[in-house]
This record gives sequence, C-alpha cells and structure tokens, in this order.
Amino acid sequence: MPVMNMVQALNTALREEMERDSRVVVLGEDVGRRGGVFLVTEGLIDEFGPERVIDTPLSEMGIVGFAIGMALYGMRPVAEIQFIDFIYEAFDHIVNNAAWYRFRSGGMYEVPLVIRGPCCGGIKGGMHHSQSNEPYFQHTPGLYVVMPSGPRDAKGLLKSSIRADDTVVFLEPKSIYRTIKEEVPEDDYTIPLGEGRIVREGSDVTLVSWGAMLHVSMEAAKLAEEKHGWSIEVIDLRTIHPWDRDLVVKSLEKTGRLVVVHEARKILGPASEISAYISENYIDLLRGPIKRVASYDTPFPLAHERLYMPNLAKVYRAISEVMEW
Amino acid sequence: MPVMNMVQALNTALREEMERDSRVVVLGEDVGRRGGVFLVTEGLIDEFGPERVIDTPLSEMGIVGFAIGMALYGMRPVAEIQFIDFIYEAFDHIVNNAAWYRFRSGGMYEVPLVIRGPCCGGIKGGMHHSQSNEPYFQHTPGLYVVMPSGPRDAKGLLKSSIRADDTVVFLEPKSIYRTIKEEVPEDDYTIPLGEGRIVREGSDVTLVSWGAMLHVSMEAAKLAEEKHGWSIEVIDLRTIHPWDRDLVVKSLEKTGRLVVVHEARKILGPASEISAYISENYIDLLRGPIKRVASYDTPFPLAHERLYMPNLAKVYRAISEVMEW
Amino acid sequence: MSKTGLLDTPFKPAPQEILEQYRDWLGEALGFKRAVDEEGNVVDESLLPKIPESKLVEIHEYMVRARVIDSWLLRLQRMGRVALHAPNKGQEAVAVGATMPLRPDDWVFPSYRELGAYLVRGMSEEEILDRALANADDPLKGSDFAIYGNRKYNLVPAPVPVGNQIPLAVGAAYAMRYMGRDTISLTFFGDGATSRGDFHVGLNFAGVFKVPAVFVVQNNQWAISVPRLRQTASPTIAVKALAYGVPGLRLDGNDALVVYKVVSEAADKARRGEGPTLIEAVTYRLGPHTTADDPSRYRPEEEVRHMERYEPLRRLRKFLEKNGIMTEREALEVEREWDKRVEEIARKVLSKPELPKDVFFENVYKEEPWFIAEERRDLEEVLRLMQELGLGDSH
Amino acid sequence: MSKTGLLDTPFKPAPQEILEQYRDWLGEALGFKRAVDEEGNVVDESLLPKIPESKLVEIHEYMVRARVIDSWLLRLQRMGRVALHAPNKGQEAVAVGATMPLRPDDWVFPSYRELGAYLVRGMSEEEILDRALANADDPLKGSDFAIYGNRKYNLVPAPVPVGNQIPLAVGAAYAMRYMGRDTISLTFFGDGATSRGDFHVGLNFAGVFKVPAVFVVQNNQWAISVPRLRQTASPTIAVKALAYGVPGLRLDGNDALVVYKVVSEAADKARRGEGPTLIEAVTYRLGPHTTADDPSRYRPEEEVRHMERYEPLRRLRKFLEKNGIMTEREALEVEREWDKRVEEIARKVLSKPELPKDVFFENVYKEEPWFIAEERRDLEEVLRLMQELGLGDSH
Ligand SMILES: Cc1ncc(C[n+]2csc(CCOP(=O)(O)OP(=O)(O)O)c2C)c(N)n1
Ligand SMILES: Cc1ncc(C[n+]2csc(CCOP(=O)(O)OP(=O)(O)O)c2C)c(N)n1
Ligand SMILES: [Mg+2]
Ligand SMILES: [Mg+2]
Repeated sequence: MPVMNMVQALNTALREEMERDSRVVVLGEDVGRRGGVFLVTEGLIDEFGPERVIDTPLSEMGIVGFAIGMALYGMRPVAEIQFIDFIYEAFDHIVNNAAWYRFRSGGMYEVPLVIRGPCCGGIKGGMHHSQSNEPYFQHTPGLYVVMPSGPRDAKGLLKSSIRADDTVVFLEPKSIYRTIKEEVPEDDYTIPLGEGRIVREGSDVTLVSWGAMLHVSMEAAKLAEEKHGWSIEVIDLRTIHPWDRDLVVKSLEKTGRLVVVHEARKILGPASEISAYISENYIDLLRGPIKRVASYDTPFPLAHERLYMPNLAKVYRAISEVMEW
Repeated sequence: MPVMNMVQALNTALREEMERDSRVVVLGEDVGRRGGVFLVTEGLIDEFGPERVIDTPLSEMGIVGFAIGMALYGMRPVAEIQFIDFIYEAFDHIVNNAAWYRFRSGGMYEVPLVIRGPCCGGIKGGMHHSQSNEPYFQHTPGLYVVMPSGPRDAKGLLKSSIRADDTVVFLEPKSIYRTIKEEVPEDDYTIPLGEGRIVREGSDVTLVSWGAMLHVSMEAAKLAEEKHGWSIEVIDLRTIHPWDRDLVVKSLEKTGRLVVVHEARKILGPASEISAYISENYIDLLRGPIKRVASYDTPFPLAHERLYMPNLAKVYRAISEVMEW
Repeated sequence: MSKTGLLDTPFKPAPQEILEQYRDWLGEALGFKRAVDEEGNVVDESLLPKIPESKLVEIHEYMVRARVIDSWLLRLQRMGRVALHAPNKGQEAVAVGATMPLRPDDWVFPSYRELGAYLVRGMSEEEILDRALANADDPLKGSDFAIYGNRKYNLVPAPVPVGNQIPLAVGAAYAMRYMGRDTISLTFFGDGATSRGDFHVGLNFAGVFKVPAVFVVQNNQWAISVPRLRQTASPTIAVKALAYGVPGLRLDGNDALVVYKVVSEAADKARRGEGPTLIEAVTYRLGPHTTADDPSRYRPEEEVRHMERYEPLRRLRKFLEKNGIMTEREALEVEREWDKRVEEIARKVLSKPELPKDVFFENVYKEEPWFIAEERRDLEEVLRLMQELGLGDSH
Repeated sequence: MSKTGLLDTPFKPAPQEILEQYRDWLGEALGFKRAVDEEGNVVDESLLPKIPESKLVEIHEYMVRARVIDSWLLRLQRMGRVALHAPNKGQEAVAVGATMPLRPDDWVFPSYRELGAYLVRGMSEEEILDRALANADDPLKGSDFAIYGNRKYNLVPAPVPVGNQIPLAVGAAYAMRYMGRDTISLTFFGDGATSRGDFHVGLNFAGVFKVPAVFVVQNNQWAISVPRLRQTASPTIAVKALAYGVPGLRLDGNDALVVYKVVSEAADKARRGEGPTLIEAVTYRLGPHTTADDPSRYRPEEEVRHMERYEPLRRLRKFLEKNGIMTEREALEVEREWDKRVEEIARKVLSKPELPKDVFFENVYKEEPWFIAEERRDLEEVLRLMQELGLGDSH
C-alpha cells in the first residue's frame, strides 16, 4: 500500500472518481493549473482538461450556485472553496438551494454536490484562514457535514461524499494536510457517511472528536493513561452531521463519561448538540456532566491561536474533570 | 398609557429614536412609502424624509453592507430585512464585518447597527416566510440576538438595540405582530439587552422561552397547573444571545427542572446551548434531564406548520416528562 | 501573452473591433424593439416571427389561460384557500412569448410570476391549483407557497428568494453542453432581481463560460414599491449585460410577437454555441405585487390606468382581428370557455384531501437519517396526545 | 409617470441624450489614458497633473518606500516572522498616485496590496511592521494577517474576504453626505474582486444614491492563477460601471501621474456631489500572489519579463530625469537610504514583545459578556495547567 499524506489521498480520490464517472467535475478558484492553493487538485487539469477542472471567476456565490445548477442537471460537481472561511457569500445557495432543493421540489430534484475546502486553524492563518464553521452547516437540515482526520479516511469519505445524492460539506483540516502520512489502500474503498470509528478502546471515558482535534485528543488520552492509568476510548466521528449516535451511546454504556472536543467555537458548537442530546435521552448512562472542549467564543485570532483552540492541556483537564467528578 | 400592538410599538420606538438622534436612519426594501410590508416603518418617511428612511435596491448584501459602512462612519442605521429568511445573501457581511469589525480593527472601529426583520412561523408562510434562524447568529460572537414577545418589550428592546454599540439582530415574530395588544408606556424607557424576565412565577419547573413561543409556553404552564397542580416558572429570555444565565440558574435553584421552548430547529438550536451549558456547569441543580421543545429538523413547511413547530401538546408533554422523571 | 486577457499587452485601449461591437450592442441595449403597437398595427415587419396562424391562435389561448387562472388564484386566495398569489396580469405576453419557442427538453427556470410559462411548458390548470392549494396532489408536497414547477415539464421550481435561480440556470446550461446536449436554459426574473449578487455572478459566469442560456428580465417597472429608477441608475436593464461581454436587448414585453421572435433567435444562437443573451422585456404589473400588497400606498392609480393601454392581450387581439385571424368576439369566447373549465377544475381541486400530516419529514435527505426517524415517531406521539387533550391542529 | 423610471413611459427607447452620454462613456471605458510612456516621455500633456516639482519628488519617494517596505516584508516572511505577505511590486503607482490627491479626512478603504497607500495616509514603516509581525504594538491586536489600517489615518482596515469592503465604502460615503461633510471615500480592489456580489451591489447602491465615492480597480491581470480573461468576458473592467449608471475610466496604472490626475478629478467631482467614478488602473503584478504562492505553476516567466518594461518606478525615474527633476543616481540614493532606515526599524520591531496571551478576548463586544469573562478565567487556569504539565505554547 502506498503511503500518502492527506493532500495526496484527496487528490487520488478525486482522480479515481473522475475516472469512474464522467459526471464528476471539479470547480473553484485556482483549481486548474495552480492545482488549488494546497495542491489538492494538482494535475487533474492535465488528465481531465479544463472542461472538467474548471477555474472559476472569484465568487463563492457563483461557484456554489453554478455547481448546484450542474447537479440539478445530473452532474456530480465537487466545488472547492479556497478556504472555507470564504463560504459565506454562498450561504443563501447552501441553505436555500443545496440543502433544500429536494424538499422544496417535493423530491423531484436533488443536489448531489460536494462543497469541499480547507478548514480549521493551526497554521497561523488568522481570522479568515482558520475557521471551523461546521455549526452553520450542522444546523441546516439536508446537508451532510464531514471532516476526516487522516489520509485513509479522507480518501474513503471523499468518495462516499461524491457518490452521495445529497449535498456534502467536506471540511479538510489544513494543519494536517501534510503532517500525517498513512498507508492508503489502492482499491476503490468507501467509508459510509454517518459512521464514526473507535480509534482507541477504553473503558473510563468516551472522548469524541474529529479532524485535527482527534490527534490532540489521542495525545491527551495517552497522557491521562500514563499519569493516572485511566482508560480512554477515543471516537473519531468523521461525519459531524448526522453524527453517529449509536456508536457514542454504545461507548457510553461502557464508560458513563463523555468529553467532546472540537475546534469550532463552544457556543452552539457540535458538542452542544451532542451534550444536549445525550443528556436528554441517555441521562441514565451518565455518571456526571458532559464536558465540551472547544475554541473560545471569539473570532479566530492570529495571535496565540494555540491557546485559543483546544490543546493538550484543555483536553487533559476535561478528562480529569469527568474522572474526578 | 396607550394600548398598542407590536407593530405600533416598534414604529413608535423607531420614531422616538429618530427624533432623539439624527444619526439613526432606517433602510431596506419598501420601508419608505410602503412603510414595510408589515407597516413597521409606516409614516416615517413623511416625518423624516427619504434621506433617513431609505428605500434600497433589492439586495440584502447591499442593505447590510451599506449599513455597516454608515455605522463605521458613526451613524446608527436600522436595516430592515423584509423577511429574515432572506438574510443569507448578507451572511458574509454579518459575520465578517458587522460582528467582527471591532475585533478585526483592534477596537478602532465599531458597527452600531440593528438588523431587524420579521421572523418565525404561524402565518402559513412556507419555507421562506417563516424561519427562526437565530442559531446562525448566536453562534457568531460579536452579535446580540434579541426577540421580543410583546409590544412593551418590543419598544424597550428596540431602543436599547439602537443605542447599543454592537450589532444587534432583532427578530420580530410576525405571528404576534398584531395579535397581542398591551399598554405601552409613553416615556423613553429601555430594556437592557441580556436580561430576561420572569413572566410567571413557579417552583416546580423552569420553562425558558421567547418570542411567540412564550405564549405557547404560558398556555402549557396553565394547563399543567390546572391538570396537575404543578407550579411552572416561565422565563422570557428576550435576549437569546448572550442569554441571561443568572436568571435561569436562579430559577433552577428553586425548581431543579428545565424545559427550553423555541421555534428554531432542535439540532443546534439555542436550547442545545442552554442545555449543554447548564448540565456542564450546574448539574447539581438538576433533578433530571433538560428537555428541548423545538421545531423539527426539516425545512419549514407550508403544510401543517402547527405540527412542525412547538405547540401546546409538545410543551405540555415536556413539562410532564420533567415532572414525572 | 494571451493568457493575461483579451489584449496581447493590457497596456493599451481595447481593439477597434470591440469598440464597434460594443457600440452596436449599446444601440440594442438602449433601444426598444417592437413588432406590433398598442393598436395591433405592425410597426416592424422584420420583427414578426415567421410562424403559422395556428401558432398565433395558440399564443392567444395561452395568454387567455394565464389570465383566467390568475383570476381564479386571486379568487381562491380571497376565499382563504390559497396562501398567497403574485398576480401576473399585464405580463402574459412575456411569459408565453418567451416560452413558446423552446423545446420540451430545454430547461426553464421561472420566477413566481409566469403563469403563462407554466402552462406553455405543459402544466395544467389542475396541476397549478393543486400546487397553489398544497393539497394531496401538490407535486411540491406543501414545501413553499407561490412557487410552481415540475420536473416532468423541465420547469424547475422557482425559489422564493428573488433571483437565486440565475446561477443555477447557468450551471445547468454548462451541464447541457458538457453532456453533449443541444438544449438551452431559459431564466425569468424581475427588474428587482437584477440588483442581487446572483444576477451579477450568474451573468458573469454565463459570459465567461459562454453557456447556452437566455435570460429574460420582466422589467415590470416595480419591485413591490420600489420603482425601476430606485432599483438601479442605469438607463436600461439590458445595458447591464455589457458588463459581462454578453449582448443585451430591450424590447416591448407586452408585444407577444416580438418576444417570440427575439427569444427564438436568442435560443437558436445559444443552441448553436454562440453564447448567452440578456433580454429586457419592458412590461407593466397591472395588479398588486401579491395578494398581501396594497399598491395604493405607493403607486398612483393614474399610472395604472395609463399603462392599461399597453396591455398585451388587448393588443394581440387587435392584431389578430386586423389580420383576419380571430375576431374580438371569438377571442372572448375562448376566455369564457376557459373560465368555465377552470371553475370546474377549481371545484374538483378544492375537494381533494390535504397532504399527510407528516409530509414535512419527506425529502429532507435521500435516505432518512436517524434524527428524522426519531422526530417522525415523536410527531405520532404528539398527535396522539393532541387527541387525548382534545386539541385541534391550530394549537 | 416619473416614478416608474427614467422615461415618462417605459415603452420606448432610451432618450437620445442618454445614448450619446453612454457612447462617450464607452469610449473612456474601452480606451486607455496615459500621460507618460514606458520611456518617461510625456504622451499626453493634458493628462499631466498640475502639481509642483516637490509633489513629484514626493510621489517618487512614496513609491520607493512602498517598494522598500515590500522587500522587507518578504525578507521577514522568509525569516518566519511574518505570517504572510502579498507583495505589491509593480503596482506602486496606483496605490500612491490614487491616494496622494486625497484629503486626510477622506476615508480610504484599501485592499491587501496597497503598501504605498498606507504610507501616503500616514502609516510609518514601523507601524506597518508592528502590524505585520502582530507584536505588542500591533494596532489591529493580532486579529488577522496581511491586512493594514488605522483609524488615525482614516485608513479602514481591509477585509481578507476579497471585495467585501466595497458596499461599506458606499455606505460610509452616504454617511459623509448625510452628515454634511464634503469628504469622499476611495476604495481599492483587484480585478478578481469585480466578480463578487459585493462589487455589484456596492456599485449599484453607489449609482442609485450618487454617493461621493471613487473606486479604483487594480487590474493587475491576475487573481492568483486566474487570468483576467477567465475572470470576466467583458473587454475591460471599466465598462462594468455602465451597468450602474456610473462612468468608468481606463488608464495606465503604472503611470503614477495619470493616476494622480484622473483620481483627483474624480475625487473633486464626487466632492462636488456629482457622483461616483470607477477607475480601472491597468497594472501588472510582478511578484507572486503572496509569499505562499508559486506563480511558476501558472504563469510563464516570459510574461513577467515582458511586463517589466511597463514597471512604474523605472518609468517615473525616467520622467524625472528627462525633466531635470531628479537624476537616476539621486533616485537610487533615496532608495538606499530608505532601505537603511527600514533595516533599523526592522531590528527594533523584531525585539518588541508579543501581544498578551489573552488578547483575543478583547474587542469582541463593547462590554464583555459573561461568557467571555468566563472563558478568560478558563484560559488563566489552562495556562497554569500548561505550566504544571511542562507544556509549551505549541501544544
Ligand atoms: C432575497 C429576497 N429579498 C426580498 C424578497 C421579498 N420580495 C419578494 S418579491 C420582491 C420584489 C421583486 O421585484 P422584481 O424582481 O422586480 O419582480 P416582480 O415582483 O416585479 O415580478 C421582494 C422584495 C424576496 N422574495 N427575496
Ligand atoms: C471571498 C474570498 N475568496 C477567496 C479568497 C482567496 N483569495 C485571496 S486573494 C485572491 C485573488 C484576488 O485577486 P484580485 O482581486 O485580482 O486581487 P490581486 O490579488 O490580484 O491584487 C483570492 C482568490 C479571498 N481572500 N476571499
Ligand atoms: Mg418588477
Ligand atoms: Mg488581480
């Protein structure tokens, strides 16, 4: 199996899906010759030509609206948003068209579209190159929201997203684009949307996370084990919406303690939903309060981003709190 | 004291603030001669002229962006969004400019802007004339999110919003624009942002709500009392973000049981935040799980909206559940 | 250097031939095409479409049907059975004239004010009313009000947010070409819609990708209470096309024949791969914006009375009569007949059952996720409880 | 009928005088104004601004300073001390030429590529570097990278989302007039920015409200890797103004003198209440898009070499030399001197302390709400814990 980083895995997924299905096209700012600013679409234009690897004018509203039109007509566009922080111009199209066309048209039309782009912090990108804005999408019915934590998942999840008949917002944590290398199967595997994965088994605490924060969570789990012998189960949610409730509940049945870690801000971040849902429906399973570890409720700063985001100390503290409650 | 409905109270607040402060102007689609489609700005153009009551071209992006520019320069614009469902074109401006200009400019600039408009369902408006999209704003630091439940509050809250030095998203539940009449003081009173109000005292359950749902909550509280003798404390949050934590906690100290009722969808609706926050920080106060009563997680339908939204039965059931847990 | 733009070096004026082309385009964009005047006289033979008499009779019939169903929608709204209606009286010529030249496999992206277009595409009055009433047969399953569409007829359901269908129509047109079809997309929108970002990005993408698309602006002079002059300071809407390297034409939208002619030429051109066209159809909204509107607040009655003389149906009838195709009396007969037919249809649709109570859980996703399944069960429980408590639907 | 638009009845062509005005505007929008050519020769006397020699020397000095600080930012970025820099080499004439004619109380809404403008407004090199390093003296308090601005100088901090300053500048201009000031707003943005909704709605509002504003497009032929021709199919950017009833001019943006002249006229016009102007300044980005870019992937080196002959500083120097104002050697001396000065400044700013660790809690709201206060305390606890655990900032 070849060893790849996430950029290569995503690039491979795009290439394979484009080879498999001529309805799949890629569009966005600088996706052609430039190969995208992170090179996720590198080389695709040479293989598939400018009709399928489409450099667009500079408008996210245009990119998403245009792609929705393609999808309505039966294509399977993959729209790149150069940084997910720039998606807001397209918000009307995402909510009112991409997410709701099936509903609005009584099921006659669908929008099999992938909106993908780099997200999240950790590269000193400041306010507009660092956001984790998945809560806006999770609150919008009709969308899937996906975030891989490594190359293998990235390939399988992107393939599933392209084949899905609903719109998927596919968020790629840019800080781990090249830092994690993994063996990535060469075959045509997919990872179903909506299914999380137990990355580390444990019996004392359930730690739910995704994306780059998964790795911080893993570190914290190890630290907690080393220091206290606590056994931490770590779940990579992979699909943030709809989230894999069954997996979380099953884990909780063992542990009775829950910590959710994400890079989105805390107020109405995904952890709020998981926390509220679990307490509402599975309070019997809980030995104490659910802890949320999230970014602070301010815009994403250029200065001191590592203090702003969840970090090892914050996750470790949350584990300690639920263990010592 | 004159008796007014909410439209009249809002109109009065605008008029008084415009008289008081020449920096206050009103802008939006059809706010001039037409007086807005619900007549909230009726007559203002006659009193203040078209320079202060500005009919704009049809673009929410334009309305909000233009208003932000005015606010940066020192004015206090009140931008009307004809139906809050149409705000998405302006989303980039709301997040990146209105909410974050103070932060982005290191505190050198501020955006004292009110974005107001009719929200919520109950008038058979279908998908795009019924939305309660406050979660998108609550997740965005830098904004205040306000929703009055009656004429008196509407006037006082709108005045505070206009005088606030941050951007306020002011949501007006259109179904109660004309159905509730109240005595509204003639003097220049304001209601501070961030402060809720106990509308009904009780000792068994804390029922938190706002906007039109407050009235459903009140009905349900009465029904629960009649049927079972339960004593329900009802809080009108009034400001959804930042929400009045102290008031809710104080009430919970008495009741130990919490139900949150709102028209926004359940997944990542404001109730999720309140629930997650309270369980995380005040679990000792709780006698059982917090219940969320919210709209279902689908687009807002034209058909059967009363079944889609919270209604008396749903709130009553939630009260029963927390009492019988 | 060709990659950098139109010019070998950008440091010089645009070439003479472009200046000339733009001068021509300017003439069309600030001009006004018309084949038949208010009195039904042909004023420009060259702008008459070459179509058989039977087609003319068809155009007339569609316009009549549009007017009749419009008046029934108004009636049903007053009866409280239709949530909202946006009347199209006075604008029938644009909707019908622009849609008639299309092929069934072309895609139409309408707005909310094109009853004539829906009929031409194949929707029946019954289907229109099912939709307006959101009854059990509503093809859009009670999702939203005042919008129409049906995949069967390649009529894409309109959005309520004004103008956001425009980039979609451009994307669909791109897909058509990509898939090797020789179809086109045609989009309707109003003068107000041209102020939105969607118009700009849609037309810009259309120009860059030279898609097979036609854009028809129903410039009816008003966007609710906002007059055309307040909407934009450009002298015409058509001239906006020039910002995108796209030709813009201005014509009399109350003259069904010039609309037919110009749209069919623009459609052919698009089909041949020669790019998109923006057509400004000058028309006038004779009724209120919607049934919720009160135009007397912002628009003098005299204006409406003045504009009535440009009304499209009367004009077409005069033309038909003058050319011996159909008498006024025959025309009125057509109208009476349709009115009778629609009356029957209205009776029928009014007695149809309502949509199932859990209809809103349908079509959120292709496959129902767990949270919707859970809420579906929740509603069942709620309905049982409502019965127990003796509560009606209005609670 | 005047309410309905420009015409008494809309059912006719635009009046002749408008057609004529538009023809004139078209000439300017597709033309190319230039005062001084690549060799420093005056090609159009009438386009030379009437300014004293000292002003010319000032223009030169600002352009030199822009180039010097640009190269220092590149250096500091390579040292890992600046997060990102968007070089402005080759575009100094636009930024300096357009900002010089303004008054201090006018408002400038820059983009991220106008170092010359920041300097002209009054920012010092030290202030620029404080900002770029986000050190303790950063006026924007470490909020974002690659943007500059300071209220002191009526220089509004740029947005990173391309173009969203445009409607703001229009609103500010409206406010100026409303408040009875005779100031104007001037906005910079790139060719790529013209594709965004913001350009459209901003210019449309500007036309409708006839605000005192000037818009300067730095058409540097590229938006990262997207060439001008892919950005829009219109032959020029200037012609887009006509869609809004606003005049659009096209000029040589590498000729600081024509920029100065045309902007000062447009500014005067706006100040007199005669409405906004869009100015397309044709220029060329000689460097990479940003320090994170690799232009060799999409742009042939020959193109850059070809474009170097249009480079603005060399041209101005030739002009100054030919007119006996300053020799080449003197000009180089100015450059060397600034380079030395900035070297010292760089040393100084590099040793300034960092921003406080809790700086991001500032300026979220005017008054700190409870949840920020709570998170502030949380951070204190976290910092203590990090110390306990022996963790550095990078964890
Ligand atoms: C984005 C958006 N903003 C506001 C509205 C409310 N609204 C509905 S129709 C309309 C005016 C539309 O004018 P125009 O485009 O000229 O079409 P017309 O109604 O005249 O046919 C407005 C403001 C809307 N539907 N969508
Ligand atoms: C809304 C938005 N989308 C994408 C980007 C990423 N981006 C930064 S600069 C740029 C190109 C801008 O081109 P142009 O407007 O011509 O300005 P230039 O960089 O050439 O000066 C892009 C795509 C952004 N900053 N904002
Ligand atoms: Mg109109
Ligand atoms: Mg550029």
